[in-house]
Amino acid sequence: MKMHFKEGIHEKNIIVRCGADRILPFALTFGLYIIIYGTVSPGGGFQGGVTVASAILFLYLAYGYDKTTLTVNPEVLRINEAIGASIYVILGLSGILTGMNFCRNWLFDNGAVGDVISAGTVTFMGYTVGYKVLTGVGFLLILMLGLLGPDSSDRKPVKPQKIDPAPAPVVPGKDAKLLSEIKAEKSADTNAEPAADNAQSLEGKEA
Amino acid sequence: MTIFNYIACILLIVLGLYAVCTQKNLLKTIIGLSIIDYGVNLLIVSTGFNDGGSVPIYQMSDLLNGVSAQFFVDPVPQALTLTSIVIGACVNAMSLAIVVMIKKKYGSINVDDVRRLRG
Amino acid sequence: MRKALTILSLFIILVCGIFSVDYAYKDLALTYDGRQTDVVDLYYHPDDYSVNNASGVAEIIVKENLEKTKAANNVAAVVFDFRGFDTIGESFILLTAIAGAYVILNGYRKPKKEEDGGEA
Amino acid sequence: MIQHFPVLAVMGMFLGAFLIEIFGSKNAAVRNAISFITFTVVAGLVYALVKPIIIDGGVIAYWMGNWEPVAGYAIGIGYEVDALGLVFAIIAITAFWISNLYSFGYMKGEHHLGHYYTLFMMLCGSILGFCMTGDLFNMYIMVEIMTFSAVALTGFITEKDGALEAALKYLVLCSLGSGFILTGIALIYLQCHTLNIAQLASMLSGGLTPTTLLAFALTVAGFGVKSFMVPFHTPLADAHAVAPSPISMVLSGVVTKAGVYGMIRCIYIMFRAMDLTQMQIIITAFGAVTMFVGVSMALAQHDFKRLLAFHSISQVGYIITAAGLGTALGLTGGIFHAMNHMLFKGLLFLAAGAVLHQTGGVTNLDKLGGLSKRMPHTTVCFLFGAAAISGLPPFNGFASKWLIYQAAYTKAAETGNFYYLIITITALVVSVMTLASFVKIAQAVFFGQLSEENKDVKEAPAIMLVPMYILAALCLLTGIFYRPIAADFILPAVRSAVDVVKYIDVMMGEGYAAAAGVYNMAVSNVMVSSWSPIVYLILFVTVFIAAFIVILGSKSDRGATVEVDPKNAMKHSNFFSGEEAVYSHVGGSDMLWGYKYDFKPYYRVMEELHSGRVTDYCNMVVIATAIIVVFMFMFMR
Repeated sequence: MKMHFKEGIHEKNIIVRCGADRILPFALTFGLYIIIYGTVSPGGGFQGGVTVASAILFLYLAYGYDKTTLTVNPEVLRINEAIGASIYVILGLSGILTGMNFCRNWLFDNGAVGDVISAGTVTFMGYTVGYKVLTGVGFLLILMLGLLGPDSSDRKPVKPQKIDPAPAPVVPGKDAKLLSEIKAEKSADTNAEPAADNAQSLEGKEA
Repeated sequence: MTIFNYIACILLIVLGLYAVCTQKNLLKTIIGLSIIDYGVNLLIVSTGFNDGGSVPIYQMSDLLNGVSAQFFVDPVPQALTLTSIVIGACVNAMSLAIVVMIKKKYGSINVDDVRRLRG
Repeated sequence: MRKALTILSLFIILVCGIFSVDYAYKDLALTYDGRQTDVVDLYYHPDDYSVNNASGVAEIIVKENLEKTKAANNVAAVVFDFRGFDTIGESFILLTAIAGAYVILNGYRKPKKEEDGGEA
Repeated sequence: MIQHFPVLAVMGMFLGAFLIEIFGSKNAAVRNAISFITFTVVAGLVYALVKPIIIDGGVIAYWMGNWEPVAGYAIGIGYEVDALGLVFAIIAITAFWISNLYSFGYMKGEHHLGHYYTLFMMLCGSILGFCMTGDLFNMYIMVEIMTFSAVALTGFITEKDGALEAALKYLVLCSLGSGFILTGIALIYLQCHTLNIAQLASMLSGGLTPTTLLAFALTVAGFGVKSFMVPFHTPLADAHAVAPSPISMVLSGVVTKAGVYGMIRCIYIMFRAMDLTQMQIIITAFGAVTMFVGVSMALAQHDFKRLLAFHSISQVGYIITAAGLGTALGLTGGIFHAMNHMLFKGLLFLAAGAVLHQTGGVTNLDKLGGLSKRMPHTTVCFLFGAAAISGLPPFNGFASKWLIYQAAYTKAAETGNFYYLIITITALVVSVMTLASFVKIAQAVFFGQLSEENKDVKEAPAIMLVPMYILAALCLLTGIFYRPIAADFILPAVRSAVDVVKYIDVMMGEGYAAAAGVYNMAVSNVMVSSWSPIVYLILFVTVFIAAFIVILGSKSDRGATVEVDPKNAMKHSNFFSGEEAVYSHVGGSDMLWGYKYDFKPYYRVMEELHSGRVTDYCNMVVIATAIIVVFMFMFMR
């Protein structure tokens, strides 16, 4: 089985770029429409959020990974996702603050049926979920696209990766040694990498 | 008609289990998990099906004209399915991430090679 | 041996599953039989429809949705209000899965500008 | 105000997780402060529920969004906190609080620590929500959060050998389990048109139809996967071996208990099937097999944490067996053992983590030895835990295991069924084997010869010792004061598990259960733990056998003739003749090799079963599920 995740996108193709440029605004608008009109028409936060997040894919197809991440900062997306989730929880807690239970729709009586914000917290929860999902799925897409190789314009020769072959399966013979013992002996060497050194270097990386 | 729906759900679930149980390729294992998920989703949606019902949304044009004699299907299973679909997507995301890293580390995604922990 | 047992087990699950869904289809009532509820009529005369002899959760939700939440989309009302707590959990699942994928993939690949990009 | 506490506890935990995600990914002090404050506040909220629920015997019913039942149907999601759920929630939050404290020391210097604490708190929040919820689908959602965060935390140290593999196995098997649970939920909705557990309990009382039978079987199988009973146990052993030690502690102490809790909730309350003899037989059979396979696999292990993992599988077997007996005494023993298992197994994992942390990642028993001279505090804590898990008298393990033996024995005497006698004997033998196995660990890690590489190992830092000492003290205290704890803390939980009518009435309105024709199960209500002489005799014999096995094992080790390699003959000879003594480390893990040699055919089969392939494990899951389904369809209709 061959896997091609070492190869990135070919970004030279002008047709793809023009197409993406044209489709991107429509995709964004459509996604936002689905989020905003979630309470009166088919759709809702999740569906619209995913549609908006697909903009990341268009960006990637047209401009490659590096430009995508420079346009849309993944770190901001990650933090905004947690903020969206917090807002959702706070919307739920607002029910308690108004003297009702958690998740209480205390705003429901504002407007006629069919208005966009008629449904009270349902609407706002939908928007919050949409916000959370568009940031979250966008971040997930960037995370996954990062696994693909460097873009075609500045691709360097890929070094052959080091393969650590798994130990061959051992058939239990006639001797008294159990399979687990053999395994333990084998894994003993690999187990013993010093955690302290590791920790030091990783500390540096984090900061 | 829905009896075929139900039977298809069970078939999908069993098919997914079969894929998970027999396929040596980890990607196919994940595909099997997805198939199980689709089977379950189909089961939940079929649960709320009612022959002749419309989507459980008040359509403004109908309400203003006040004519159509329509009724809704069950909205609850649809809501449950939404949740279940998101969960299925999350399973896919995480398991694919793990498989990608396994491929990097072990150089293979065959289950016969990915068995350092055993015994 | 193992393979035969597995196939047998799958067959058993298949047969039992079909048996039980067949029973469910033939003998169980619909989870929500809305045939008595014309929705346009329900919109204009909600008081004519009583929920006292409801056959399930869905019937009550459909009949009471308009007065209690004023959402035209019943599914949205169920997702965000009646079962809004599930949706909270659902979005947490998404966050958990994304954080998990982030941890397992060891972070996202940095763009080329920051030089040390390297392995994802 | 008190009725808001459960949801505030759960949501507070999640909110803390998000705050760490937002603010704490860079700064360690902020991160630790947020997590410590959140855990403390949530623990306070949970402990505040003890007074109204456990002492006063109340049940908190809380409807999300004020969606109270209309016309006898629960249209919203309800939280229902009874004593059973609260006991498990207290077990969870205690374990997490201690584990969080330990993480400050243990995880220091790892990367992505912000996500570590986020996932850790998501895990805690999901388990709290799982224990407190009264809605079936909400339960499923919480199970899913639990699975994802547990998987991510298992594979957290991706550099570690096998971490990703263990995470994958965990994810695949748990997803299968979740799929089973969700299918069961869909079928239950098809039959009952509702999802509230209290209402389902009243609706499913009138006998099972084929639809609910399949749902029941799949739900039991699904929660079996979540509680890692044999044959679903394989990913747990892998996960423990590679996960960070604080995570191992909560995986074995809390996550498996959540599965057991789901099973108890499902069998005792939702389907009320525990008074059926067939149900008791299948659950105790699975429990007994879990006990035995877990401990026998543990005896053959060479990795410290993997050995402990198999022990935790074995102890979960105890809990499942006790819960499956269907008597009040058995359930008391089971829940008490769940609490105790969290305490002593947490202690053991933390001790293992301290060893791992200080020796630089060595968990192979052959490479360790003699650490008692270097790490005296850890050794003391470990010995406390080992004594507790083996069921030695002053510790808590003895009290709960005693209750379980007594419950099984009483059941055998009551029903006159030979089967329960076998269960009793299995439980006793497993306890003996546990003791033997811990003698082996103590010998291999803390006593015996100090190996060359570990010459300058230091004692663990104080931030890691404090949680261990807390747990050790709790082990001793719950062992000494077991009677008030069993009577005042565990017994209300047992009562609430048996009292279905109250559970339904609190949730759905007074008189609902009577209208639906629900009655409480006929569960024998023997609650006094008396000191029956016959049981005492059995215990004595057991201790004797234990001593015998231990002596035999150690003798055979010492007396074995060693084939001397001619090249190294010098160091084994009596006279060194001026040669410098050459160091050679004597591994301590082969203390029980004679036993293993005698049971070689059994272990060969076990090696085959624990092959490490995901497909094989999935096969086991499918076969076991089919067994449960067939059993249900044949005997329960």
